Amino acid sequence: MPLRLVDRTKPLPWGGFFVATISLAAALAVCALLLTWQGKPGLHGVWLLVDGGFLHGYALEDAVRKAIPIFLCSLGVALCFRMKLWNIGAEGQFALGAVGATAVALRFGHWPAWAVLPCMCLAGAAAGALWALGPALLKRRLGVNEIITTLMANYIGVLVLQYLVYGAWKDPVSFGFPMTELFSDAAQVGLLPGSRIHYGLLYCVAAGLGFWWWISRTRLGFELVVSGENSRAARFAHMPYGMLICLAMGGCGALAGVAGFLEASASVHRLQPSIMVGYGFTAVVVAWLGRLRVPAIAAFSFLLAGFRVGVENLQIELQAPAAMAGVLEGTILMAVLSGQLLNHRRLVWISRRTTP
Amino acid sequence: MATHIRIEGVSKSFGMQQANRDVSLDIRAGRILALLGENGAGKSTLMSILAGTLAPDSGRILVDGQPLPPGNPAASLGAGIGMVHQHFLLMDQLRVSQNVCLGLPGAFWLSPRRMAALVRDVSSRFGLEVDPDARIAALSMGERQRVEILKLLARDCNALIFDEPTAVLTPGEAAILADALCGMVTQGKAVVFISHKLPEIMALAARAPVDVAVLRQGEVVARYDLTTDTPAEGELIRAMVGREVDLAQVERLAAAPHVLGEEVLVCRNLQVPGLQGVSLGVRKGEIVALAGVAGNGQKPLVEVLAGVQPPQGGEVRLLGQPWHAFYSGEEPGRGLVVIPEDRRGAATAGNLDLLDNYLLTTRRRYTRGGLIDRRQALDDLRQIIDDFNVRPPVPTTPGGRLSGGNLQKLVLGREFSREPGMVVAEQPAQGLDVGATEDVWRRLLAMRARAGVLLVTSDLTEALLLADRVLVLYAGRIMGEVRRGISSLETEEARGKIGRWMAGLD
Amino acid sequence: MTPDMVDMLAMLTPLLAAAIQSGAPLLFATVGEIITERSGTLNLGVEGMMLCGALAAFVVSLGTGSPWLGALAGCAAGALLAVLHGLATLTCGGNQVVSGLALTILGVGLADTLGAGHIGQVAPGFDPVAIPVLSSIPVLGPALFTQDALVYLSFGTPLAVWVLLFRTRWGLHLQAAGENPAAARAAGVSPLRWRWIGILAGGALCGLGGAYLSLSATHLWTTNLTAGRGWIAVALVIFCAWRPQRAMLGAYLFGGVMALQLRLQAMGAALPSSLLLMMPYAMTVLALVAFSRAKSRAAGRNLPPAALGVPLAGPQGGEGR
Amino acid sequence: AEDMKVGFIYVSPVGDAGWSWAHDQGRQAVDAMDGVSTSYVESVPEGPDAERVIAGLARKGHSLIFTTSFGYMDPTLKVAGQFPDVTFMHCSGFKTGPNMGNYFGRMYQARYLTGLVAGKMTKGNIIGYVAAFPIPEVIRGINAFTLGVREVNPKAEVRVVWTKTWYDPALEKDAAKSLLDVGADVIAQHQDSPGPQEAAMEKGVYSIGYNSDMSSFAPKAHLTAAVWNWPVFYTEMVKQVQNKTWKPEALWWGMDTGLVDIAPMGPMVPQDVKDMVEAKKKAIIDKSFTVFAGPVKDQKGEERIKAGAMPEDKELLGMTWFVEGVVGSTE
Ligand SMILES: Nc1ncnc2c1ncn2[C@@H]1O[C@H](COP(=O)(O)OP(=O)(O)OP(=O)(O)O)[C@@H](O)[C@H]1O
Ligand SMILES: Nc1ncnc2c1ncn2[C@@H]1O[C@H](COP(=O)(O)OP(=O)(O)OP(=O)(O)O)[C@@H](O)[C@H]1O
Ligand SMILES: [Mg+2]
Ligand SMILES: [Mg+2]
Repeated sequence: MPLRLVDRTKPLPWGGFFVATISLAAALAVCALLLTWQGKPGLHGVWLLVDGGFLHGYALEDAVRKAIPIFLCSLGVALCFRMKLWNIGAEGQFALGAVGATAVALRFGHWPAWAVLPCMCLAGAAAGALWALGPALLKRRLGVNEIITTLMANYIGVLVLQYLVYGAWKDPVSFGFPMTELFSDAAQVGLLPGSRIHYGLLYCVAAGLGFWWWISRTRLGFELVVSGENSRAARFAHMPYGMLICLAMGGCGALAGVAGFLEASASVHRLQPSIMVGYGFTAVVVAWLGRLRVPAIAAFSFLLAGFRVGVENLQIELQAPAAMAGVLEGTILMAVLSGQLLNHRRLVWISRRTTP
Repeated sequence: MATHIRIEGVSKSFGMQQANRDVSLDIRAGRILALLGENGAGKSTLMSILAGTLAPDSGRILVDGQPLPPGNPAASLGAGIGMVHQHFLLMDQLRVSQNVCLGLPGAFWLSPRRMAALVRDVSSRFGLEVDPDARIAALSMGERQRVEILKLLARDCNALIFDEPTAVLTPGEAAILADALCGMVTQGKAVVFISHKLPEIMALAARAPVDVAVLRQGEVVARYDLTTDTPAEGELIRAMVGREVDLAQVERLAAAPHVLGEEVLVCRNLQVPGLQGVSLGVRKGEIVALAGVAGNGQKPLVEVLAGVQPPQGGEVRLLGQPWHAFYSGEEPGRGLVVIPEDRRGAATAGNLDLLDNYLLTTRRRYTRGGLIDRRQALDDLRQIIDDFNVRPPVPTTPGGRLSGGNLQKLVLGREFSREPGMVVAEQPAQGLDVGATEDVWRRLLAMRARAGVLLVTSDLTEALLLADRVLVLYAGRIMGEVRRGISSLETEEARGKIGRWMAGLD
Repeated sequence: MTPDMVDMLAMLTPLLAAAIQSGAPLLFATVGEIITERSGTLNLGVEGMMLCGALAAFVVSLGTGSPWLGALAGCAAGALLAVLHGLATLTCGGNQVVSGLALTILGVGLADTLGAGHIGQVAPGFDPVAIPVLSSIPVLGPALFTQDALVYLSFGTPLAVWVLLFRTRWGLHLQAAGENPAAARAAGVSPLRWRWIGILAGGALCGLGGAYLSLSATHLWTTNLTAGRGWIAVALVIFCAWRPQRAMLGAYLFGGVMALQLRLQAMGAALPSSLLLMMPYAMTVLALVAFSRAKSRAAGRNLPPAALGVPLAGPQGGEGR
Repeated sequence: AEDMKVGFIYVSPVGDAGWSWAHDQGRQAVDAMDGVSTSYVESVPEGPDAERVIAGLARKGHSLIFTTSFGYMDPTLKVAGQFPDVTFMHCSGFKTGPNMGNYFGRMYQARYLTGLVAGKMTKGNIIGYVAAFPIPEVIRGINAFTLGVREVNPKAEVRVVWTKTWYDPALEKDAAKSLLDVGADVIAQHQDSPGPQEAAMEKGVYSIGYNSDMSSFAPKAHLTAAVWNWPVFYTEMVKQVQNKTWKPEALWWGMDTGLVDIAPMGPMVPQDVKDMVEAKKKAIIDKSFTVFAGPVKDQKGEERIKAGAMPEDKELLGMTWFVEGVVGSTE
């Protein structure tokens, strides 16, 4: 075959953006075909998807709201992956973060907002961090693989949350339904003036900038990156490897915990079992797709959130089954992922006789 | 069957880097082809093309007149061409027998017993003993190399390529290898032998027909037939590196009088797994060589000294401080630098650029209030790149792209810039070409003015050339010591004594 | 024997049987993922492959009336989905983690979309067959040898895979692709081909695990029939340290504790159900910790394949390390 | 004129043959009405996503929206505030607003009747009950069922296993098997899958279904089932909105409306049992019998509903304790 893939000497400038756009277009085309095959108008479906996710003020607001927890969890996961720690436990850490924040909200809800909200945020972050520290310590002390511990901690975390909302924290006036009482006004994170987006967006901005600054400017951040790239070299350079494991995992837990706090306080205004909708795994996807870089993570969080919102439009208008959402999302992910190939390679026409 | 391999006009480039440029060579049965050239000359690339693990951009290879399909290792193996790669290609977690049997044609079912029997059979035929049931990870470098050779012998390869096989071997092991090579040649096999050590090649030439080809910047710049030509060593070196390299000067430097200062390293009865009570001392101003076959406790010793692993018994004082005090506090390990054997694994990170690799151990110097001052670091790095002639001189190059020699230069520059009082250098010249080796040796000697140097090496020549004292490590124990001046280090007697100690004989 | 002990023994047999049954789908999937990971590829799409396998098995069994054809279709569906993973990671060099997770999302979505019409139907499945003589061994017999065909297959699979991996040339080639692809290449073994084989074989076994759910465990198809079992399988691969024979231990431990907590509830244990439900997950971690302690004694074992997750260098790619 | 657009949101896929499936039967009946068209969104998690979807339906011109899971209560209330011209109906909750009502069915009445059947059919006096989550709706059903069982068979006990999932056929089947292992010979369920039915049939004992007639899954085991019949309710509501007679009320429809019922009893149920159950059903419909009429004791033997007292709906809605005869914990 005269067509061959050849490594590029340097990656395309703007290539990531370019390639992502092309792959996205390709993925949407595949989606249109799938819809047509399901007996629905394909192109119109894709239009509905984009329209419902990105092309209205309320759609954009919804997408941003949905992107906030995804972004925070992804950032945390990216922190771990920077250190080659396979933390897939953002889900459980998110749950515990929500639990921690709720504990404060239920106990100190009568405090003024300026007092209770920071405490909730801290409690959420601390609870999430603690939940992540278990696997971190097991790894550090006993070398237990963190994939398995964080995965199992997800299930246990969800059950802890259930235990509380089905038991001690059940709202006395909810007729026994598993939910805590509504948070007091002070314990609810408010909306940005003139919009339906809550202040969580500012948390994201702060977290994103902080992450970038910490990784690229501070010594500890540098040590974390090096430890991830080559742990043996890090040890020879006297980097605090064990401490960094705990720091990365704890940092991830804290970020996921803050996401849990925001979701409970700003979106649901209470704790209930359905607060988790798989943000943990989404975070892993987003972190890797964004190659662990903050702007890309933000972009992919927003994109994925927008598509999730848009899919609902598709459902309402076309009565497409909910499972189609998974098909669309999976296709988009696969296409964007495979498209990154073109970032590093190019297709060339090779004839045997000439040398390049 | 006499094989005749012809390399015809082979070119190969990696991106901008032209590794081979229109190379033509003949490899004949019953002869050794010695391939010389400085680091990055393209020796490994050329041989990988022959072995089929790389495909050439142009040109072809003829085996007995038949063109070999390019980039097809199976075809190369089928044509009887096998290669012992510079970086061993072994499955570390599997057993010797499994490594040897990988890819061997034969029965579908593999029983461990039969595989082991096969390995035993081949290894006894060629006098290369290895435990077939051992896992590679547990083997020394020399044993691993034997496994690599067994892999080829088990396939009855007619052309065997050895890419810097002696870089990791002790003199004794190297001698065994030389015997094996000569044996193979007399059995009618063709051998390609890549080395930076000219004496080895000369020694081989005395026992077997040897051709020499010198590569420089991807091109063949000189050829000799050592059965008829007798080029001077200096001529070969000039062909390789394009300049004079005078080792005698290094020798003079080493012998020059120098004053000794305080003790910078003291080990008394040091105990860790792999070491059985090692006692040694190094003073400022001297180079102490710790000679020994790799795998006799060097790794744990270096790890203890580097602060990677705590001592479990005995006493270690570094720069006057006990180990635990030295490796704790604000700046652990200040004043001691380690140049580990494993450049890529322990001294650098391949995906990070040169600047970050530079910061790896010097980061504390550029830290203000927890933040790293990268601008200042970049200036200093440029200076070092200049001083040590690191190629390419681009701070944004990923460390992994550098050749071994250039990487080592970066590491040396980085570590020496830390103004150490104590240097632990493990195999600092391993795999480096003559020019680079001389450079490293000079810099180590220059270091004596400021620091004490512990040179951990398995290269006896290096030890005898540079060191004031040579200690021999065997099975985790110090076997004995030879001093410069008292009994002249250069004598055959000292060599013999050290060689015996290295083999565990008294 | 006191009546109590008779009671306990009487509980033991069904408990064992339940452990084996709920362990069986995990066992197939775990062994499948072991093959894939041994060949050097991480495939987190187990859940998706299982679900697609379950649907294909159900539909084919329903259509043809033959559960065996169904099981075969389950394998094919799992392998078919795995092809996508191969294309994304091997052909396009994409990140294995993203691709695997995308595969889960896609597989679950596909199966639920395509299977919507089959909910509420009952397909012919595998029914228990007692093996003469063996099934009359006290306590163990009824638990081990009064099972259905897929369960018997699940006994054999880890053993067969063990033999294939460790006693055949193919196994060595596959392991080489996962341990050191450059070494495999130099030895004339194509790591690309064996990684493909690893991915496909793994996918097929995951599909079979799904088929167990729709043909043996139940004879139904419903949305999300796998309910997270794929993830447990991914965890069990690490738990059993990439050894097929230990997969039995992991799968039966997990299945057994799950069955045990249900029985504790049924016997009226006065513990909150949340706590009981945590048991299987907590036990897995505890067992792993116990193993790790033993491991630190026999250092250097229980390591993942050295090149797991490491992408193959392209056809041009250099010597490798 | 334009069709009236009616929207539904479901917590699980409509194909699940369970709760959402039952509601979707109702939606289809509405869709068949003249001048009415419907749309639905399935698998909507209860929380912020729900709010968005409900608002989306309202924005797209749906004038009547049914939200069919408890967790949609607050989102529905919130969106109802934003869209005062749209009518909202929330299922299984307790909040109302000017344009929002709530509704539910007295499924416990049907549960009681199935309990009568189970109590008559058990031989070992142990009845298994596979249940999803310990929420009042489920607990109430278990209690009513147990009251029915003990009415005809005071020696029988009902053992409960929680699965903490609405939908995991294999796990539910395992849960049923665990109950069979401790001697249960009738299996009832508050789960959406027929997994427990299969377990009962394989063991050769009896089962009682839920949501819809599950006899096709276990023809030899299936005694009867407590079933939902949503079309009657949804068509009525649409008519009320069309006629502008709709009021924001809390509706709790019972057997008299046909919203809840039991499936036809299987051939293995003796005629006298069938007759007895039919008689009780009539009594419930004509309100001469009330399921939770006192005295009702809890597991500890404490009298929770005083003798002669009629339970209030509020008490029933918030029921978190088990009646005497249930073995298990509500935690
Ligand atoms: N995989 C690769 N990708 C990019 N460049 C490469 C690769 N392999 C080799 N090179 C470059 O090709 C040139 C020749 O390398 P090669 O390994 O053949 O040198 P060598 O003669 O074997 O050197 P040494 O004596 O250090 O082993 C070097 O400049 C090297 O950096
Ligand atoms: N000398 C040998 N050569 C080749 N294969 C072997 C040899 N010895 C053992 N094996 C096989 O290789 C496989 C992997 O060996 P390993 O020791 O890693 O696992 P294992 O012994 O099966 O594990 P476990 O510790 O659970 O018993 C084993 O199945 C073993 O039978
Ligand atoms: Mg080389
Ligand atoms: Mg109509």
